[in-house]
Amino acid sequence: MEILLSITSGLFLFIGSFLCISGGVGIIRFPDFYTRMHAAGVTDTLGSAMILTGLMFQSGDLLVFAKLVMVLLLILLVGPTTSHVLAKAAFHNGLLPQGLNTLSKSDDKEDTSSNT
Amino acid sequence: MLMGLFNNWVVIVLMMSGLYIVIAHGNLIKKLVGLTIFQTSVFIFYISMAKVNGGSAPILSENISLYSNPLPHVLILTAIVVGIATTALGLSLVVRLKESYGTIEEEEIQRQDNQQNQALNKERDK
Amino acid sequence: MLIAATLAIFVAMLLAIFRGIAGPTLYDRILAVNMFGTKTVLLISLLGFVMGRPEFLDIAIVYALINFISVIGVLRYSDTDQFKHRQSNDKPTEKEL
Amino acid sequence: MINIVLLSLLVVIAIAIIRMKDLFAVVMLTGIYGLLSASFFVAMDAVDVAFTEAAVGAGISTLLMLVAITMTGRKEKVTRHKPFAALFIVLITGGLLIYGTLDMPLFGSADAPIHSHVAPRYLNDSMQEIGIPNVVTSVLASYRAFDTFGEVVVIFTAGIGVLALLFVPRRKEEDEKIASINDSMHEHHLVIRIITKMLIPFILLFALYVQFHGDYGPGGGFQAGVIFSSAIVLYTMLFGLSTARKVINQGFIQLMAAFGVLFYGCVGIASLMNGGNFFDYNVLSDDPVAGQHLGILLIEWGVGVTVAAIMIIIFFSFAGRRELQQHSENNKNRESL
Amino acid sequence: MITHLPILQVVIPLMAAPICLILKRPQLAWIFALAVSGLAFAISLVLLQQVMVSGVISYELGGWQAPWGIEYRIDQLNALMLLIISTISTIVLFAAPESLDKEISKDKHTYFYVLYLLSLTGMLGIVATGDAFNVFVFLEITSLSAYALIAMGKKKQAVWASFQYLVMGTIGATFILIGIGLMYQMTGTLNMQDLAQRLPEVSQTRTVFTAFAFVIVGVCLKLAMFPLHLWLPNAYAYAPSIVTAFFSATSTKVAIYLLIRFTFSVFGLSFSFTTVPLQTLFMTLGVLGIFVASISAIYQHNIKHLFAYSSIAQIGYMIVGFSISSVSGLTATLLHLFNHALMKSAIFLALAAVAYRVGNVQLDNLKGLGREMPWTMAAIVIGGLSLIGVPLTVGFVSKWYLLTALIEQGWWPIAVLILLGSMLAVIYVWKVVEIAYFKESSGAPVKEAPLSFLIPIWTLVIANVYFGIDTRFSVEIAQAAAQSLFGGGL
Repeated sequence: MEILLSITSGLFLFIGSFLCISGGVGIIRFPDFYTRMHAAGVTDTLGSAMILTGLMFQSGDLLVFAKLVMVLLLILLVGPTTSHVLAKAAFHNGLLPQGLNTLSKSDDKEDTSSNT
Repeated sequence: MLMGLFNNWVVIVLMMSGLYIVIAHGNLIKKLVGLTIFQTSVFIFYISMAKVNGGSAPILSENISLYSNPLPHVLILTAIVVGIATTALGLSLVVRLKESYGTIEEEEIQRQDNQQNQALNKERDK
Repeated sequence: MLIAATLAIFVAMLLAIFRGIAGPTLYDRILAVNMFGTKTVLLISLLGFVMGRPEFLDIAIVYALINFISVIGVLRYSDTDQFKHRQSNDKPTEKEL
Repeated sequence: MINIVLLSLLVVIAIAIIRMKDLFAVVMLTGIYGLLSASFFVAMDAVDVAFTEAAVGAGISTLLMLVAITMTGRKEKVTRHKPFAALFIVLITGGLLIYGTLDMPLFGSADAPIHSHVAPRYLNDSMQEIGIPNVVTSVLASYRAFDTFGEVVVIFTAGIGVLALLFVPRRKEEDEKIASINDSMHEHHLVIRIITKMLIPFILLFALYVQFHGDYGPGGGFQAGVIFSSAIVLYTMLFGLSTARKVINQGFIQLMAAFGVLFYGCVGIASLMNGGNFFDYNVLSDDPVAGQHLGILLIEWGVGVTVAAIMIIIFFSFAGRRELQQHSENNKNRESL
Repeated sequence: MITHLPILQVVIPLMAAPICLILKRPQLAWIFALAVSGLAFAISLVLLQQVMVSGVISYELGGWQAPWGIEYRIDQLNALMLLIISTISTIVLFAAPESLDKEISKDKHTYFYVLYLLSLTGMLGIVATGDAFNVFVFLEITSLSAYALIAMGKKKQAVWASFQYLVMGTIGATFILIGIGLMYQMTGTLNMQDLAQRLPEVSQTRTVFTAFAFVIVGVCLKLAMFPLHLWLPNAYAYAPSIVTAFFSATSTKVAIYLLIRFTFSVFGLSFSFTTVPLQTLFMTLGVLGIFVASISAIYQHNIKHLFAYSSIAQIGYMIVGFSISSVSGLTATLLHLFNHALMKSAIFLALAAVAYRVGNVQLDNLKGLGREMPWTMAAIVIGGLSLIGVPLTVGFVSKWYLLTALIEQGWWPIAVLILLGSMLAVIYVWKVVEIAYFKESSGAPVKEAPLSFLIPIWTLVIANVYFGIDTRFSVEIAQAAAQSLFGGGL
């Protein structure tokens, strides 16, 4: 039983770590904000969930387990929300995906001129 | 020996980069950031001296015998509060400065003050 | 395995810091900070287990909360006129000076 | 090992902060700096400190800096004066410090003077004398209760100072006018409003948990106060300052801040009345340990109330000043049109 | 209750601050603050009397024994400092409402009184405590309230001066924090007396040397000692007049107290003056400070600036006395501490009266004031004479003691330099006198200051003259304090 638990936990931790690193690579390598946001947002939530689940197998104590569940719930609630708000705010404030840059240039100019 | 002191040296580098920002940068917000870094590094210094190898957090528990020193923790709790208090007050000063001088660059503020003084002096000479 | 996961988190943190430093837009930085915050939550949880005292998960909860609040704060206060329609590497407009 | 990694990350960030000109990025990095140092504190077993640093360094102070830069502008001027003089001073100070480290006890060695003189008593006897497992709390709230009192007064001073500098009394009608132009970015952010509404009760509850659990785990009045105030701050950010002011008005919150300090002090006065020294909790009850429990519980409440009130005051002052600025700017724009 | 006086001394003004905030009405807050400050004054008198009779008083906070808990420890030096601070605070507060009416908007008066009480608390706390870290905490209470108080001045330069002070002050405080940390690391204790016992064992280590350097530099930043004085003139000149009067008499004095406490009591005489070449360094800086500051004072157009520079010069005298490191030298420093508090608060209060009537304190606007405000200007003149060190004023007494202490050690050249420095004081004081009495008034005539100014000003002036003639009280305490510092630590 012990072994089974630790193996499962290790597996979860491994997947979580992998996801975290791949998210990190994604946030560096991807070309523009929205793609990076995609990399970070997805892996963050799933990676955290995996690692926390992995830890749950090792918790042993009910209180610790409960706290881990709480952290997990928080991350599941907050992570996607922030990603959503971030993307929305970026889009509203005139940041466009890479392919649309040419279009945004002219838009930008008009906007700033009307602003000042 | 080297490893035992390495921690302290890194902390000193951190402190000094904070101090450098305070002295060398003219932007007032940046100065405050520098102060924050300086103070935080001092906290790190205190906390790292409290650590005992193999020790555990100073919350008593039955199956643990070696704890880290709790006293620096207490001191730093107080110091953190002092830090945030200073930052808040400093920021409100910066906001007021921006309102009255229209800038938060040290040099420009100084220049405006000097100009005003010169104007006063000229008046006096007349 | 715990150690390996901790190391993985460190690597991810480092990459997030790079993105935070490199920018280029405001939102990249916010993203980096957010990701960094999540990684810190994980790091704290892991450290608790590595050091054998997992009951300190309260700190991780605080981190998650604070992280959320500061990201909201950043978004709320980056939404002013002077930040709009401009990427962070542009030259400052006259208005700002 | 972990500490070395964390420290080198800190150095990277410190250097990046020196080089950066975009204040927004600098503030973001400062937030990361706070988070990282808090992780370092966890690795150094200082869980209470980590708790506080996370809430303060990464949360409140970053937020305040952000509000400030929205009022003061975002770019640092490129001119950097007297870098050599600064470098000179820094090198001398740093050199002196490094010179001073040479005779220091090595990192982590258990036979350093600080582990053998005053501290052992806290670790060995606090259980009998005070009876709570978190030694940091017992030192903070009983052995060195006066320092903590000073700490509360420091934060109180800062709050009053910020008020004295930024507070602008407003009339009702003016207030409504300003509120109407209150930027309504989050009008259309339905998702975040709902999530926040779900989270706020949880945060408040968690603050209470931290307040009471401080005796047994990391936490205590200060942390609880900060967390409590952060819930209010969150509410203010999403629903506007004037809405929040309706819930918590200025007079009330000032009263609470003053009340917390007085409450803390009154615990000391009570021990004077009962024949002990100031902050001697042993005399508060027939049983010394029960007296200590009571004393610590009460003063933690004093701390929590003051800290929460002052943090809210500080945030409100900044946000209020900002609204006022926007209001006058809008007026100016209207006139120029 | 009598045994609890040391803590009541600090806690009463502390608790009064939030009560002031609750009272809300400025008038009430003022009366309350005044009453509390008077109470603190009474307590400090009783404490001084107790200390002079029965020696050191120790008070254990929380009932915990000294190195584990925080200890309040009152000896002659502390008692003297407590008396100076609470006296000046009470007298200055008398004139506050009128002065504030002109300088600060009405709705901030309550905050002013709260902050004033807090800074009073901070100073009393620094002085009364016997715990090194507690010093840092109370230092920050004083500093934070000082930043806010200074920034309340009506000119925009006040905010800038306050910011500069904040940066310097925070660096100073953090240096002190580093120093305390290093000391703690070598000894494992924070209690000053315990430190004094345990430091000699490790005094040869480089760490203790560094700790000493950091504490001293940090204190000197707060002290505005000569090369680190740049924040002071503007802070004093642009702060509200009441604040200037209070701080000029107390805040640098508290820093001097810290300097004396750390060098003499904590690190010990032999370490401070034999291991470290503190004597030569401080002697040089002190004399240089006297000259540089006095000469800058001569060139000022704002009288508050002028007297602020004079304060830096006077700090120079105290530093010289301190660096002699003999009983008589220290007596001179302590005497000057006491006397300078009397004269500077009198002068700055008189300037507050001038600002109340004239609106500003530019030198040019003083023309003819000698006839229009005779009592106020007479106070400035007597204060000025005291600064120079004319016989029958307190300034003479402390300079006399300083010179005898120097000559005792055979340091003639320094004594001559100090006399020369006093000559410079003649020049800048004369500048004020000349304009006030020998120039025709240009603007509309102004009335004499109201009684609420004149009473506190003249109380101080009379004290100036009284202690210049009857030196028994001040000299006795100063000597007792100096001797206790030399007679084996705390």
